[in-house]
Amino acid sequence: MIFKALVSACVALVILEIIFHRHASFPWESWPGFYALWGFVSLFAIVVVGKRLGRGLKRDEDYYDE
Amino acid sequence: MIGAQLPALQVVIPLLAAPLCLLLYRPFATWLLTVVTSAATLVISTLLLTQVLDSGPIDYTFGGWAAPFGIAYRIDLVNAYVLLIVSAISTVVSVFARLSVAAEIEASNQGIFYTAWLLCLTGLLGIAITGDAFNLFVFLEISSLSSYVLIAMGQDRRALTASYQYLIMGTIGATFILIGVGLLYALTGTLNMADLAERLPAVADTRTARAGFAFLTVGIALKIALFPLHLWLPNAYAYAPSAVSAFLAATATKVAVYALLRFLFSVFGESFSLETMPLAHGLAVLGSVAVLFASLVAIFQHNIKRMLAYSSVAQIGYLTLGISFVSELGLSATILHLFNHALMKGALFLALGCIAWRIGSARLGDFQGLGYRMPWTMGVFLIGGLSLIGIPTTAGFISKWYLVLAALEKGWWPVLVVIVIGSLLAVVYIWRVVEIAYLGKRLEEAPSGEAPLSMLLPACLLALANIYFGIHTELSVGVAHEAAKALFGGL
Amino acid sequence: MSFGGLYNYWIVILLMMTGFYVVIASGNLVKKIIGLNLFQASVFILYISVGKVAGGSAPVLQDGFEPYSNPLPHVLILTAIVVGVATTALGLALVVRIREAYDSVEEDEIHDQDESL
Amino acid sequence: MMNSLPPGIIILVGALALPLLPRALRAVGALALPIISLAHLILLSDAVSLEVEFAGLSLIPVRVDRLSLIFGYIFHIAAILAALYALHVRNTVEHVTAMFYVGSAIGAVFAGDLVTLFLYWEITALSSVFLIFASRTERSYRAGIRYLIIQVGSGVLLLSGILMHYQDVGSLAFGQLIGAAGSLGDASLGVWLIFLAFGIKCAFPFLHNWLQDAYPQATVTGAVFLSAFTTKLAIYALARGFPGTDALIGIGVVMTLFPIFFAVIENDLRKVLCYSLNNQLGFMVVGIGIGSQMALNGAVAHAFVHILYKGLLFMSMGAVLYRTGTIRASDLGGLYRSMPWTTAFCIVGAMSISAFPLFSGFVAKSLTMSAVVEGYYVWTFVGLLIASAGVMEHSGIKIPYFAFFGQDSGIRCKEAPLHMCLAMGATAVLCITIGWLPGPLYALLPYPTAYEPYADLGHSITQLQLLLFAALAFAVLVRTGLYPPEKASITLDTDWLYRRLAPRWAKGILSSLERIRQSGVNAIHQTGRHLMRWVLHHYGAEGTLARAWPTGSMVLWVAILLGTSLILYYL
Repeated sequence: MIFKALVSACVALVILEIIFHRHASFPWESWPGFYALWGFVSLFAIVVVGKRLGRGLKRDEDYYDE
Repeated sequence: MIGAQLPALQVVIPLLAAPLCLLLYRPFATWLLTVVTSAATLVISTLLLTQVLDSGPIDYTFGGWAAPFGIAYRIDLVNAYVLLIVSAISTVVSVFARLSVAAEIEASNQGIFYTAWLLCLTGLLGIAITGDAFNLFVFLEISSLSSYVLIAMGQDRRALTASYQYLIMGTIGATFILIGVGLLYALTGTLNMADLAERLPAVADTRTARAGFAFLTVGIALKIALFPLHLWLPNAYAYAPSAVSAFLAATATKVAVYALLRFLFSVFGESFSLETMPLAHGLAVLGSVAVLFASLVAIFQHNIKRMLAYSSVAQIGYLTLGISFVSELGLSATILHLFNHALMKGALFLALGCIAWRIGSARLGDFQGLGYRMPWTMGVFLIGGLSLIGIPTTAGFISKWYLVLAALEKGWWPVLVVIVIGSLLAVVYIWRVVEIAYLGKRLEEAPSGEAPLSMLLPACLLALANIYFGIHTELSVGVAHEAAKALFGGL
Repeated sequence: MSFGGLYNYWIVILLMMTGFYVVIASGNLVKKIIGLNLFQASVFILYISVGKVAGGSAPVLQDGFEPYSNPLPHVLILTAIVVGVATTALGLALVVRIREAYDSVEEDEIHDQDESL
Repeated sequence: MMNSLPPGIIILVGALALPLLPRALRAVGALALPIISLAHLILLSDAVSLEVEFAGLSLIPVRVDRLSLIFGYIFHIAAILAALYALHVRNTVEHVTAMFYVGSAIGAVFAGDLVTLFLYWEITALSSVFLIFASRTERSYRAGIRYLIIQVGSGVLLLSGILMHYQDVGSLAFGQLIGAAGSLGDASLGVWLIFLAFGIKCAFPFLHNWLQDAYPQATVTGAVFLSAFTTKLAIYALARGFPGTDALIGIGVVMTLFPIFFAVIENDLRKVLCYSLNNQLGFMVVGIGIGSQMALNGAVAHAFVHILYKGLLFMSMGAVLYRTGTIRASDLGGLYRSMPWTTAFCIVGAMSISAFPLFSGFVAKSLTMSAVVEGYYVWTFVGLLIASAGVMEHSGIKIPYFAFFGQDSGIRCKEAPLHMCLAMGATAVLCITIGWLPGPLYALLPYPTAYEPYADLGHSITQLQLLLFAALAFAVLVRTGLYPPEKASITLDTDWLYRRLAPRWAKGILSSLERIRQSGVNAIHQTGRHLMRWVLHHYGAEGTLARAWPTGSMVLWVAILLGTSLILYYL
């Protein structure tokens, strides 16, 4: 349910963007759906990179207490 | 009328009180006499200081013999300042002493104890007040001999060996001074310091003068426990009775530093002693090593009294660093630190005295939870410790600040680094105590409760003084500045 | 003045070094005090030598007695001798107490006893 | 008379008097102090300054201008809220040190000269550590010591820098320290040291780890206090001394980026907040680095709102810790049933920090972003955009999701105590109010601004897109099981260097030094013995001097020193 609400909110926002144009300072900002894509991809990337990082840096909780 | 005789009274009163003390013999009476006498010397030294501040140096001759022939006292700002330190500390600590001494020394010996105390006071005041080089030696020996007695009265048997070692070292130091004075006399035919200062420049470039200078500096360095001649000091302070540790730590080395200043600046003149002779660099190196080495050693001590004793050696390093800058600023830092260090070490040793009275130990391990068992005493210790570290709004900060300024003025970065590291090391060794006392386990069965008021109040008084002189610097800094100027101007 | 003419100063130095050496090298507390005494004695001689004027008489103010030796160093050294005696007495008293406490007057033995605590 | 009182002093002096109150009233007293002090600050006229001569230096213990005032206000507000939140605490030391910490931080932002700044700087360090110690665990104690060493170290650097700077320019006034060109390369060593000291407190990359190390070990209430003052004091100091320093832009961007990766995998939710704090500081540092009026406004506004919503987040996580006794993401989940109010407040904080339109984060961050755009810093802009998604990830979603939603941990507890709810509620109201009506905040900023965050509707929409699509990505990751599961673990950071590597090296170095020393001593003993046997052969005694008799060796030193000085003097 929540997921569906989220998806529909996202769709609504993309439509809204077409109506209310953002004042673009950088060229890419006027690409339709740029921010939507950016948000999605960034978070995806962050989690994936973080996960990789975790493999190298995770230790047991009392690592320093030994 | 009596005003004109103040310089003589300053020394004569405690000197006469000492045999009287021996006659009275009963602990309470002798203690009272000591307190009253100390207070009297405090009043006199205060009067002298105001008189000097008002109308310049005071000259006093004994028996009507004019200066170069008779013994003359000459009081300028520097000695007046030192006299004030000595008499004030003696007063405060002697008030503290009654119960502390009663707990640590047999009743039959207490009369002797206070006699020795008064003699020591006499000697220290005498060194500070006299204007005669040989007279200085005599007073030095009076104070030394009585302090050997005082130290030997410590409870631990190691007090005896400590006192013995101090005796050997102190005698050698004093004899060196004697040789130095003798050589100067052979050269100039006078013992009066002012006279010496006048006649020395003409003959300064002789081997005799240099040898005299060497003996004097090494002899005095021994008395001030300058690294590496400090070896007698830790044991002496650690095993002496609590009150004696406080008294000597706050005064004895200070007076010796005063003597050094007097000879370096007034008698030989700074251009000879610090520029012609390579003493300034020597003092800078030894002072730096003292600060680093002694602070480091202090960190590893288990006996807090010994730790403070090593910290004293480090503080002496700061004092000599101030001298080594050969600048008015550095010199005022040294003189200021004389005063401030007396305050902080006095407070710290008195706090330890209170603790020793209650728990009978100065070992770090016995300090568990002491912050809650004796909150006021540990508060005093904490303030003293903060001052020792040089935390702002304490007296210690002010003198360190001037020392740092002097180092900057001279552009001696390494020395600056030494001072900062010294402070950090002080943080560590004070922290060890604080950690155990406040964060350690609370021992339920351990003795707790404050020391009696007669011990606690003097300690608190000194702690407050640490804060007072950290904020109101007019008296301490003002006089130190003027005194430094006076020393630089010659006698 | 020739080298030998200053023999009194050489004696002073010799005595001083002897005393010093004894203090350093001897482990016996009493011997150390004796060494200290020697060391001090050398200084007494130094002072007395300084005051002595060759061919001078006792310092009596009378015609025909010029030059006279300087009396001041001699007086000074009297004080120093008194101090020295006091030091020796105190030192020996301490040694007595140390012997009572440690049952020894050898410094290394005392040191060992304290170390073993 | 009232006017001559330095701001903060009421709290400092009052803190000392707190123990005199009855035990039950001390917490109330701690709450009253910042309120009284705030009233006093409001009554202060606009541009007061106090100059005194102390120990031959001309000092300015109080300097009130727009930059210091806004920090003064927010510090007071934060203190009031945190004290309200801490009303249940019965540990007097905690109250006293917290107030000391608050008072000195406030004093520091009004310090007009570097010496006064240093004084307060050190007091904040020394007092705040007790908020960590107050947890009374072995871990908190150790973390506190590490924290203390680093903080005091920063103070020492600062003092050395101040002294050198004073030597260079002969003035102790605390104004802009960096040259007009904003280049650190031209700065003197003293300025560098000051910059470094500020940088440590501001948790610059590689200097940051004390933050994540120590704050999570603080008490429930202590962390709320800590989150507000130390780092923001550093932001203030940077804004005052180093506006427009180019290097800060790069430093800031790195600061916004690296913590987000750590935050993803961190299990301790308060530590996640610390990484998030670090990342937020980056935005402010970028603003200071750009140095235009708008950018500085942005940095300051960001600091202002950040104190509120980060405080709110720490409060909500504190409430969770207080009620459940744990703050590990792996142990938590589903708490919205038990703690609905806390959940709601936490979400307000999360939406504020993620900069949802109509929440306080948006109105501040937009200022900084506009300044970036204005200066046309392309890569900075890109970096900050990634970071924005990162903020959404760790603070916007992860914190509320793992604590209150996600997999039900089965923990059922009571709602947070009333005073905590009140503190959180008041903070949440502030966050929303500022989001709706940014005018009053903008009016307080150091420079006048005509910025209107909601003028461009498209801006709000794209911001929502960014955030909601990020949320969508999160949902997808969780649904597909790609999101890393929370496990009981810790993450290595630069603290590994001094907690693991350095001790290991030190041990190695010490043991080899000991070996060298041993062999050296042996060699000296050997040669010494040979020499002595040779010298003292005639005496038949062996090595009189080699035996270390205490008195003998002392006297030997005397002889050596005398000989040396004689030789030196004769030269």
